[in-house]
Amino acid sequence: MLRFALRRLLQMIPTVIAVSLLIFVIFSIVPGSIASSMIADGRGTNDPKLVERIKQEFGLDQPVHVRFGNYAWSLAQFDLGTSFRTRQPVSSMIGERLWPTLKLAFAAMCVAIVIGLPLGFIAALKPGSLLDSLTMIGAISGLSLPQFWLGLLVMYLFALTLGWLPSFGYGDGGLRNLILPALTLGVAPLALLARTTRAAVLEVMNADFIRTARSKGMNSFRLVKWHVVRNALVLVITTLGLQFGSMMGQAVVVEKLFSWPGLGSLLIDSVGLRDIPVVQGSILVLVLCFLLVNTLVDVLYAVIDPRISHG
Amino acid sequence: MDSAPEPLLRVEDLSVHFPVQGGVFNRRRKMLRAVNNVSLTLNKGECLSIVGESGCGKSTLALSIVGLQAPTSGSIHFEGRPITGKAQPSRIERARMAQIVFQDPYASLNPRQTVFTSLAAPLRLHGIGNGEVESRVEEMMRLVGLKPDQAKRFPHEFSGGQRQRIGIARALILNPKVVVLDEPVSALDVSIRAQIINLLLELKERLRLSYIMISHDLSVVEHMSDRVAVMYFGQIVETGRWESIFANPMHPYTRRLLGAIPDPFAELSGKKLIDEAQAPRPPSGYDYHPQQFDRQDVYSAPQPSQLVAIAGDHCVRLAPVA
Amino acid sequence: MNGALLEVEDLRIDIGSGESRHNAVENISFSIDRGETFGLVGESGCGKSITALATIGLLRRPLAISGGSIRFKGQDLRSLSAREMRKLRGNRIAMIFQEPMTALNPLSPVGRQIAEMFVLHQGASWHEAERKAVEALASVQVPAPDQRVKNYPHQMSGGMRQRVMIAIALACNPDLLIADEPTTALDVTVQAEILKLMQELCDARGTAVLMISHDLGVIAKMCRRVGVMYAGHMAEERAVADLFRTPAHPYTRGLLGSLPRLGSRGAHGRKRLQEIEGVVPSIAAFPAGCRFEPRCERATAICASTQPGQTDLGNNGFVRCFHHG
Amino acid sequence: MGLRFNLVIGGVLCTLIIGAAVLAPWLANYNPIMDADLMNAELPPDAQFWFGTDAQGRDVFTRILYGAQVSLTVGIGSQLINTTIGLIFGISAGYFGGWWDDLVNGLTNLMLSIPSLIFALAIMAILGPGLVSLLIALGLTNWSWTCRIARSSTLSLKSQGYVQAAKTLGYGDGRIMATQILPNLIGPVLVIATLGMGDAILAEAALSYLGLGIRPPQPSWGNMLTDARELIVIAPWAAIFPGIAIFLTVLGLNLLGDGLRDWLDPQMRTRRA
Amino acid sequence: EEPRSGGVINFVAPYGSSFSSLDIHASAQVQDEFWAKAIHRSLYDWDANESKPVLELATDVSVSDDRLTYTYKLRQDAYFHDGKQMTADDIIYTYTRIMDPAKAYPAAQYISNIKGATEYNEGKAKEISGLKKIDDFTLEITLSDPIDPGYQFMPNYTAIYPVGAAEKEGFFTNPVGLGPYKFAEYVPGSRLSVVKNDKYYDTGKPYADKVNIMIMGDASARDVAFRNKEVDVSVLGPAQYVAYKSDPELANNIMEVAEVYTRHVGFSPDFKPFQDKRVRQAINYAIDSDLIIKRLAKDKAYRASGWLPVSSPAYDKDAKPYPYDPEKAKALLAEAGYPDGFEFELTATQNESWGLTIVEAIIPMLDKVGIKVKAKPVESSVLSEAVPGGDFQAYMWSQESGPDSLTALRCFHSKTPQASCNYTKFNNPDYDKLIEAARQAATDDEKNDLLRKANNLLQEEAPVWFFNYNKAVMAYQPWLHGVQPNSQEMAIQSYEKLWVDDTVPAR
Ligand SMILES: Nc1ncnc2c1ncn2[C@@H]1O[C@H](COP(=O)(O)OP(=O)(O)OP(=O)(O)O)[C@@H](O)[C@H]1O
Ligand SMILES: Nc1ncnc2c1ncn2[C@@H]1O[C@H](COP(=O)(O)OP(=O)(O)OP(=O)(O)O)[C@@H](O)[C@H]1O
Ligand SMILES: [Mg+2]
Ligand SMILES: [Mg+2]
Repeated sequence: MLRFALRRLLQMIPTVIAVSLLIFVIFSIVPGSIASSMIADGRGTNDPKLVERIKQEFGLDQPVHVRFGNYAWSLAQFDLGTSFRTRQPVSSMIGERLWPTLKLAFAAMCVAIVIGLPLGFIAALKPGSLLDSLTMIGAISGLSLPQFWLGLLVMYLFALTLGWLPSFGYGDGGLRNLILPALTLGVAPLALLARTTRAAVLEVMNADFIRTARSKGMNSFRLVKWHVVRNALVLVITTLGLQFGSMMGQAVVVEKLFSWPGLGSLLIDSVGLRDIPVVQGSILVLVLCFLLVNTLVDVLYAVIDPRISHG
Repeated sequence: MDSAPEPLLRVEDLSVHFPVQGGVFNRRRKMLRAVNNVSLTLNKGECLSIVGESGCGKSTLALSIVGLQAPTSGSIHFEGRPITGKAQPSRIERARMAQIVFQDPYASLNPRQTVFTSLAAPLRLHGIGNGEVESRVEEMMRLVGLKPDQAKRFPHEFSGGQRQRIGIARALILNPKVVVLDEPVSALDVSIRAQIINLLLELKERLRLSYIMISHDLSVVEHMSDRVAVMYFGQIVETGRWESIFANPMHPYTRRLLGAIPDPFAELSGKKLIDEAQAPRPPSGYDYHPQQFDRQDVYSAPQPSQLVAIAGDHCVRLAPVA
Repeated sequence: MNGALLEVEDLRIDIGSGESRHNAVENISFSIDRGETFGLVGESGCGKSITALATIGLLRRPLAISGGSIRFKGQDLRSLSAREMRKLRGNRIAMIFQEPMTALNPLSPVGRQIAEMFVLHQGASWHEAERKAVEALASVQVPAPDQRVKNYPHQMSGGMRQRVMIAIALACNPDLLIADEPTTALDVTVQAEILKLMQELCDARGTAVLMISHDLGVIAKMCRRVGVMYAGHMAEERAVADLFRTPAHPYTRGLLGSLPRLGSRGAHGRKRLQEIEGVVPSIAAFPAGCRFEPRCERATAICASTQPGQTDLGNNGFVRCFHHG
Repeated sequence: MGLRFNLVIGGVLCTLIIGAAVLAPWLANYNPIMDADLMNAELPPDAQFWFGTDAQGRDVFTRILYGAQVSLTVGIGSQLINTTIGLIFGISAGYFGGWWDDLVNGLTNLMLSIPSLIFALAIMAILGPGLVSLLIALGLTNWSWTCRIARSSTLSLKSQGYVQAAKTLGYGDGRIMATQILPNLIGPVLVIATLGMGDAILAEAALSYLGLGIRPPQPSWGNMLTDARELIVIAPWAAIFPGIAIFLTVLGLNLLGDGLRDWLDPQMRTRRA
Repeated sequence: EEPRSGGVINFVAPYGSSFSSLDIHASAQVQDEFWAKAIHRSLYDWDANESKPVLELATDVSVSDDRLTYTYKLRQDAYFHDGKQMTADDIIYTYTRIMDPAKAYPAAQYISNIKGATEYNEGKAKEISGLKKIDDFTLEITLSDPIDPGYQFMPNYTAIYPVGAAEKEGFFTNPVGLGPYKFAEYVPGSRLSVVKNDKYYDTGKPYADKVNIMIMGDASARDVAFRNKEVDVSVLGPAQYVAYKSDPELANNIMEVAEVYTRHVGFSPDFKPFQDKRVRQAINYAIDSDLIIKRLAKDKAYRASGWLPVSSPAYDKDAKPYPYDPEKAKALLAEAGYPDGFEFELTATQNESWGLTIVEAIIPMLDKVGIKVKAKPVESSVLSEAVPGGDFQAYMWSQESGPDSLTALRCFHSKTPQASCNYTKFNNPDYDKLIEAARQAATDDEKNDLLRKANNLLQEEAPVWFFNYNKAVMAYQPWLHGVQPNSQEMAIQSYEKLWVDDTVPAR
């Protein structure tokens, strides 16, 4: 199992290299620069000398291939470079932001799992029932909402109208501030998970070995516990991992909306201000998170499904 | 007995090995030896049957013959001309040499094409004009016992037996010399089988076809074949004329196979095809080979052995005793 | 105790509901005595499996029993509650399925899947059940059973898996074993081994078997009596020897004639096989009268309009045909 | 939930939206851009302005109708690009295998590992806001699912009798891919594309929110929503109607996609992007 | 009412969703001024009520006759948060650091007017010659130009650090300054908290014990938070302005200020039609600016009657803006040879006050006189690259037009390069003369008079469409007092003057 995990970890390397190359290329041709972002809101005047000096300081006056060389070389040493804007090491800036993002993502995932999984299960065990129909209508609806719109709605509802929860921000890092953004971010994966689970359970329920189990004289409870759960999980777990990726992307919107101090808002700010090293670093870290989670999922998969680890 | 006529198809020392999946970081690639040094000949107008247990490489061999599977080593000659390796003819050319009929009548027809399209497209591909195409399709439909106007339909509108007829029609539409039949009746209902078997035999006579038939149903094999080759783990262990194989099976595997057939009439009359107590002894200096195989062994090379002629062209794979 | 172990009478199974309701199986009657092996043959889709599933109470939507009775040891199974039925199932009536590949849970070691039977029906602890599972595996002649119990299904060959299925089915010494094409997916040589094993085990335990197959050879080898099904009807039910010697139903006769017989080419030269023209009707388009009528060479007007009743042929056999003989 | 339900409701919703988009010039009473009368700004819904007016005094109903054109263009256009790329890569990779397959596989994994919204964001940053950029950005980001499905289906189709037969009959590889494999992929690919259209419309809204959407004054539901977001207290209709329009459209597409999937292949239920 | 000490203020930083770093010299974002204003002090400060720079860290200044040398008497009661007393060395250290040749600190633009600063920055000198320490509390600064140093040394970006601080480990995670509040905690991307500095030199201040500066870029989220009483202030956009004004609960606590930004559409001199003054004027006539201000900006702006904003000392109260007169516009266009109009591309950002929202409104208006406008939306950092680079036909922007009027109008001097701030490459000899004269003017009145004339000339020449000067609006909770009308940037408040009464909710 350890070998398997290691192998999967090693397989991440080419993807990471390719991603870093891709984002370097993209952001080396993006218009605008850190210098121009400084006067973007019309404050102050453009100081061409300052622009020159900034370019010099950050090596932006060098040709692309030299810059790429430097970038690749520092990456190889696990150095994400220095922020144009703050002159801090990118890694430390990301370090500060990573935990809130992960917290948010995992909280959203928890929302999705804790609600979506059982809902999908129940719906599948009583296909065609009212609960099933409601769950599925709800799930499809959940997948059809623009996220920032939903965020605004919950904000108005839970914070403004009901006054139960703070509407924004990180607070002291506690649960109260986490709930609304996590809910907003979690709705789509929740809906998807409920659907996937339902489909997976239905598929398993139709499998031949379930018929075998029934022929043993098992009641439904044991049938589900002994034979359905694990098999359905195998089918669900992949969705979970992939969902994590698109959630990392959606986090950008949700973090911005809720002023959540995560990697997503750092990324958006940095794109706007053309703080390229931070942009590159943030994307790389997001991708890395995604890959790690999916590696974890693969390992989990292998733990649950002996066919993978033995094969 | 001097210069034997060149057989229609000659398979020589053919091996097909499959690399077993290994990742980018897993350099150690195992080889699954699906077919090992198989040599066969098929004469004109003959039906050669290949029998053997599941996974022994029958289909792989068949696919190599029709050019769907590149051999790892060895060669195949058609009318004396090599059709593997460098001298390989183009697909178009090859299409007129050998065609194949598949086991599963449901998967063997494109569900999105009408039967007419399935039959006509290859004709057009081979440069046959429109007018002729239609008459050829019509003729072929009749030949396999279907009504020509049924050609307008889609495969799902046909029963399994009818689909198999269409599959046969498609295989024959280019007038190939050799037809490979990969378990042509095993997926069919019992009451339909006889129709297809009769049809195949009829067509063979009428069109002077040569068959290579793969089957695990020995009663069908006996009924249809001229010669039989028994395959076991990628190798041919016994081959000969059908009379000789069914009357005097030599190799332990052949005997086991024959002994295992549940034949209703034999079953009821208490007659046994094989007297297992009376296994014929191999000629001196040889032993049967291979006797026992482990599933793992498909990855390693078999021990040295050879096909030894017992009587006429009845050969058995034997290993020299050390 | 007298009377048959299993008596199925006029069983009727419908498929779908409302508009799209069709009859799948009708007028199925047969009985199995204790320790007897009863065979059911017929082509694919004729209703063998659903008959078997109905017997063990596992029909699921859209299929449902719509008539007739199934009596097991004199008790009408249709009147039992779900709970009572579960007690019987696996314990007194067990079943083996066709596909050994998919009939076992791929994520559970085979030992556990056998052990479940002891936990379910004998109230054994898991520990005890696992121990018994080793014995059960040994009884189906799996070598090194104490190692094999830990294996997952994908680590076993088809034959081995089918042995595991047999071990599960026979774990609680059931009175009736339903074997739905237990060897169709296997090689002939493996099939012979499995059939032999089944025969030995059932004989030793006095287990009655309902053997389903489309292979007449298997039926002839295993069974004393056989029912021939065609398109949801029982065409003919006979002692095996009678059936092969004097097939009564035109379908049975056609079937036997269409089989190439081993050795006959050697003796008589190659003869053209007898054909049954046409194809099996689809479930939505069963003929109103005799279901074999469209393909039958002896068919007359009455065949098209009226369903033939059972004609007794003696020796506990019957045929459903106006023109049998 | 019955298969009918999904298909019917989804189909009705989608037909309505397409109808709205196509018939916009006839259904709308105003010009979506030029009929801006600031004197009429932020009027609540009434007989004249069915959905009220926005901050510019433009008829929200009119703009939603024209916005449907943009949303559908974004949805359909980006999916056309996605599907084409996905099919070309997926079929060829599955069919030829070998190093090309490895390469395509690597590329798909790469695309999957970058959250698509972020990738689209990056492309939009290069190209600048606008419909064409949006089509490119969304068209380049989500083809990996199509590619995966196409590849795996091709792998299984490749060994089907009729594809093999086509080879023995002398068909060239290109012809086989085009006539034997492609037609059999249409179903699943259509499903993915339908679901993808919904995702693209949502992505347009998200990108608009991040300031990288459609060029105003051209109305798109995303930029209408973004613009009206701050009006929600004083002119909620300007935000509510575009929100509902997005919701219903995406819902319709999702239902349709689901319905199609169930209808085409019950086995596909667990696979979902 | 007597200011009350104690309590916690929840302030907002509404201009983005993060701070750059805790090194204010390295920043150019207003967003960073929110915390810098709490922690740091610069040599001068802005007097919001008087609208002019005043001495902050010095008690007295004397000016040489050539108006180049300023001698500051520094205050002796200023202590850094770490207890060190502020001396002339700290200021010299700070200004030298800002000019660091190895770094490109944005703040350098304010310091570069000191004599020798540029040489030092380019590595040609070992120190800045214009900075001279007379004694610990006397500092002499020599400028290279006779300009008002108040504007130069006032920005928060030129905050004074203690000597050697920036080289010390941990300074930028725990910054030390002279301000009324001490750094307490920073949650990147979310909040920065400061606590009262008991040793602040302005005795009795600050009042509140703690200030939390919440980073809240999203206006609607801010709105919810404000209504939810989670934050004490909120900067309002036009829509919210209307909503708050009409809400009896909120209407009483709104502070409005004329800020020093001029929103305009600049015309490229390289685009043929715009070379004709009549075309530029026609556009000014063709747009109903008042209507836009009223309906779109919701009166959250002042109609522009030239370049200099309302709060500018040189603002001409009698100047009339271009009236809305489409007929005249058409006539002018016809005169200029464009009777059928023409088409141009207008580069603008997403901004609701000076971006696409406005562009959307002028498209139909210009359409009526035959001018077709194609909007070209860009990100703000792209706009600010395109405009100085001359890569536009027309652009819409908001440009700082104060607080120093001379600096603002010098942007239209022909010698000012386009890359700097003469984005429309304005070139008018009469105008240049007026500016030169204003530079040399002896008194403020004389200077303002000249600037007024220049401003009016600019209006006549119409290098831009004069849209509006923004009105900043800040809502504050009823318990918050001491909010100042800071025309330079409304949201940047002197925290030490803010206090909360006892109705503040518990925090
Ligand atoms: N493309 C392939 N890649 C890897 N292994 C293959 C491939 N094709 C066949 N094999 C393996 O080669 C062996 C022989 O396969 P083949 O299909 O020829 O058997 P067969 O005799 O036709 O069996 P059956 O009677 O079940 O059809 C099997 O173990 C099979 O798994
Ligand atoms: N779950 C189901 N849903 C719909 N139709 C079914 C279902 N199960 C069986 N049927 C139909 O009922 C009929 C009888 O099926 P059954 O499985 O009993 O046939 P069989 O005789 O066992 O065939 P085979 O030899 O192929 O196993 C068939 O026509 C089949 O299509
Ligand atoms: Mg095969
Ligand atoms: Mg069956």
